[in-house]
Formats: sequence, C-alpha cells, structure tokens
Amino acid sequence: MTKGITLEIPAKAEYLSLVRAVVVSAAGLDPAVEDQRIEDLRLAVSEATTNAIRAHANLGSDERITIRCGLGDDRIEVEVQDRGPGFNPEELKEVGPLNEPERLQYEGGFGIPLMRVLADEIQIDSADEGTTVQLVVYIPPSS
Amino acid sequence: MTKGITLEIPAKAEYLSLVRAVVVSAAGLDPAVEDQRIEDLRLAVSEATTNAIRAHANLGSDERITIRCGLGDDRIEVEVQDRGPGFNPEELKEVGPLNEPERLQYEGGFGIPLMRVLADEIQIDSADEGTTVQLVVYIPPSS
Amino acid sequence: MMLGITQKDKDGWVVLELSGEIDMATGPKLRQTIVHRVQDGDTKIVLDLSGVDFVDSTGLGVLIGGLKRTRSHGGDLRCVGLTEPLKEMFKLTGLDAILSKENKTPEDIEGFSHD
Amino acid sequence: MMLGITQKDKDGWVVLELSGEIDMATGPKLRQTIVHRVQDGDTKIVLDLSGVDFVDSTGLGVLIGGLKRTRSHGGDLRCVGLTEPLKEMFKLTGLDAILSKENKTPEDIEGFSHD
Ligand SMILES: Nc1ncnc2c1ncn2[C@@H]1O[C@H](COP(=O)(O)OP(=O)(O)O)[C@@H](O)[C@H]1O
Ligand SMILES: Nc1ncnc2c1ncn2[C@@H]1O[C@H](COP(=O)(O)OP(=O)(O)O)[C@@H](O)[C@H]1O
Repeated sequence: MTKGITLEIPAKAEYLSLVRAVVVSAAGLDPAVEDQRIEDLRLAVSEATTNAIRAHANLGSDERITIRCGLGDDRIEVEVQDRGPGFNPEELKEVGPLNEPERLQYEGGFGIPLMRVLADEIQIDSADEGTTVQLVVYIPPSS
Repeated sequence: MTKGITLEIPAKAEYLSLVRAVVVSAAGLDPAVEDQRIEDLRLAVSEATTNAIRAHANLGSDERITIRCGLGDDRIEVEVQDRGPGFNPEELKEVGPLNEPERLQYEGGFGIPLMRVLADEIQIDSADEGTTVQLVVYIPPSS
Repeated sequence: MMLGITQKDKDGWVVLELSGEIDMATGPKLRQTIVHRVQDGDTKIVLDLSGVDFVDSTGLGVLIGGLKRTRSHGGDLRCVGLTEPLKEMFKLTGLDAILSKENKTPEDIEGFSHD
Repeated sequence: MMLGITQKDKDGWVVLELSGEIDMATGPKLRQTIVHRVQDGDTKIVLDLSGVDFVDSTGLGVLIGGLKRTRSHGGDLRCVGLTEPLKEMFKLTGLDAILSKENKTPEDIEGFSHD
C-alpha cells in the first residue's frame, strides 16, 4: 500500500460525515476509481466507523479513532482502528441474509453484512485492546 | 481548545483539496460558523498547507504534514505543521501591500499576507526542525 | 452535514421532506419526529428522500422502526424520491420491497390528490 | 478535485472554460495551456471561471503570469464569470482591478459578437 493519509477523530457520531468526506476525497484522487465504487467505500467506511464509535461509548473521550486511507495502483485500502473492547466476528448472531423480508424484524445488524457486500476485501482483527477493520476496494486498470 | 481532529498527509500538492474538504467539514460541524468564515479558513489553511508542502520539497516523502483542527466554543483553530527547514517570518521580503497594482510584478508572495487578512489570529512558529502555522477564526456567539 | 426535516400535511398523510444525511448523528432526530407524529395520531407518513444523499445502516434501522411503529398503529410509512445511491442501498438490504412500493413522488401514493 | 479545461475559439479570442479548483496541484496545467496558446500566436485569452469554486495564491500567480505573457505579446488576458468567493479573493489581492474589468460573460468583452 502506498503511504496515504491518516485521520484521527473523537469517537463522536457528529464526525461521521467528515470521515465520509475524507474517504470520498481520497478515493477521488485517482481518476480511475468509478463513482459507484466511491459510494460503496463511503458507505462501508461509514459503517465501520459507526461501529468503532459505538465501541468507544464506555471509554474516555481522549481515546480517538484512527482512519488510515491508502491508494495503491490497483486498490484503495481503508483501515478503521478503535480502542474498544473488541468482539468475535465469528460469533455474530446469524440474522438471516440481507434482502429477505423476515430480515426486517431486526433494526440493527446491517453494518458488517453491508461492509462484506460493498468491499472487495474485508479483514476484521479484534482483540481486547481494540478492533481494526480493513476494507479494500479494487481499482480497475486504467486503459 | 476542545480536542479535535488530526490529519496527516503526504507532502504532495494533490492532497490539498482533501485538506480543504476536511477543514470545510470540520468547521461545518458548528452551525454558528458562517459560510464566509468557512471560505476564509478554507483558503487560509490551503495557503499554509501549500507552503508546508513546498518546504518538504527536499525531504523524503515519509515526512508527512500534520493538520490539527479544533472547534472551541468561540473559535476554530487549525494548525499546520511541517518538518521543513523553517524560515524567519520577520525577514520576508516586503512586496508591497496587497491590493496595489505595482504588487502584480510579483507572481508569488501572496500566501502569508492572505493568511493574515483571512484569519482572526495567526501565529507562525518556525525553527530548523520545521514550521507550525496556527490559524484562528472566531465563531460569533450563537444567539 | 445535518438532517433537515420539513413537515407538511397532505390528504391525510404527513409528508416529511428530508435533506442531508441519515446516520448515527442525525437518525435520532428523524426517529423522534416519527415517534411524535404517531403519538399525535398521524400514522400515515411519507418520507420524501429526494434531498437525502446518504443513508447508512443506522438510518435503515430508523426507517424500519418507523415502518413497524406506524403499521402497528394502523398506518403506514412510505419512502419516495430515492436518489440512485439510495436505491442501490435499499436494494442491497431488501428494503426496497417493503418501503418504497415503486412510488416515485408523493403524488403516486394512493390517497394523494394530484394538484 | 481536478481542473477541467475546455478550449473554444470565438471572434479572435481563445476562451478557456475552467471547472474545478486552481491550486498548486492544478495550476501548472493551466499555465501550460496558456503558454502553448501564446506560442501558437493566440494572445487574446478569456478565462471563463464560472465553474471554478476555488483559486489560491498559486492560482493567482498563474493568472498574473498569463496576463504578463499575453500582454508582452500584444494580447490580453481577461477573467469572466467569477463566483462570489472568487470575487472576494480577487478584491483582497487587488487582482480585480486589472483582470476582470467588470466583465460578466464572454459576450461583454469588446470584440465579442453577441449571438
Ligand atoms: N468495532 C467493534 N467493536 C466491538 N464490537 C463490534 C465492533 N463492530 C461490530 N461489533 C459487534 O458486532 C455486532 C454487529 O455489528 P453490525 O453488523 O455492524 O451491526 P450493528 O452495529 O447494527 O449491531 C455489533 O452489534 C457489535 O456487537
Ligand atoms: N512552512 C514554511 N517553511 C519554510 N518557509 C516558508 C514556509 N512558509 C513560508 N515560507 C517562506 O516564506 C515565503 C513567503 O511565503 P508566502 O507569503 O506564502 O508566499 P509564497 O509561498 O508565494 O512565496 C516563502 O517563499 C518561503 O520562503
């Protein structure tokens, strides 16, 4: 990954729109990235950051969330790192596939499934000290 | 100053528009900040970041520029920090006041004078290890 | 980015014209507005999303919550004016099937007069 | 954000329709375009800035450079279509006096036909 930008924000919901603005700007630096993929990344990163902010709910406000964004030749990588309590992604309650009417009995639990659909790659590293979600979107080779 | 956001970017001109997007987003978090003042800050920070990028021209690309942005009750503070060679702001060549026709014999040297006009406060700390420019824009008391 | 909410009453429906983004920061404001209207007995609600350019999963939760709340009081919640990114998002999550009902403008909803 | 440049020829003037931002990243592209046109003998240049929402001091430098270059070849450089933030910026730096000449559209410039 080419060295990119690093953004640190307080764990507050009001900073979400700023994070999205940064991701859109960063992805837009490469003209080969299509608008639809920028939209995908915008939503996926927003979901990851929302979870990170929630995970900080019981921490002091000094603990900030770090978003790293790097543009490579063939990919955009965004990493969202929190200092929350961590979780086990394997043990998430199965709430049924997206896109099924019964799914709507739940008002939550859309975040990670959405990230999986939107990103080309996703990796979740979680431990007691915090969670890092890495999202990758491929850039088509410029012809 | 309330703890705000921190942004690190590679010292490349292509990141200027991202820095501006961040400043506009951050300033927009407080609805009391008027659009005109956001424009002022956008330009002032862009000028400071442009100088920082120039100052890095001879450094390795690992050395990044840091932009800190904090919203207080009555002010927005933005700090642009580089690791360039530093300079003495007192010794800048006098290129005449802005807004005089003779001024136009120079194609450069607008940056710092513009920052002084646009920001309510400006402080430049420069040494051999780098330069930090702090820009402050006041927020009118919300009635 | 904030969420703007303009309320209008039209032919027995409450129309909420929304502008901005619906996420964890702004969702609670929309949820509250819906809750209050249903408390007031206004259980037929249309959300005009033509000014909304972003909805995240928290926003979806608010929409689903609003749907359940209005229906359980004998009303309904409809979404109209979806922009392309929102359509995509609604499709991905299966929400399009129950929320938008192919309606394009408030006027397309039964009970709405064309004026 | 990029800088888009569309070139048109009109009544002996070269019109460069610009869109985007003019800063250290995009300024060199504009400078080069102006240099090339003057080399080609096109020394009367109009910059239509109605699609430009940001110009910084580097951008100003490019405009001043273009003004000097065209004039030294017997031509001129004019800026039209300034948006409010740009007007403010031009006023602050005294550039309005020599660059924009109160012109609002390319048509207002002498030598331009109204069609
Ligand atoms: N960064 C995180 N830190 C701790 N727990 C997390 C994190 N991200 C997700 N989780 C856990 O995974 C669950 C599912 O997340 P998600 O699919 O995004 O849906 P939702 O956030 O709506 O519950 C969350 O409820 C939470 O318990
Ligand atoms: N961050 C910085 N590091 C080193 N030198 C600087 C920095 N900022 C400004 N300078 C010096 O001050 C001069 C004047 O800056 P400025 O008024 O912005 O005009 P310009 O950048 O167009 O020359 C610059 O040419 C440079 O020599």
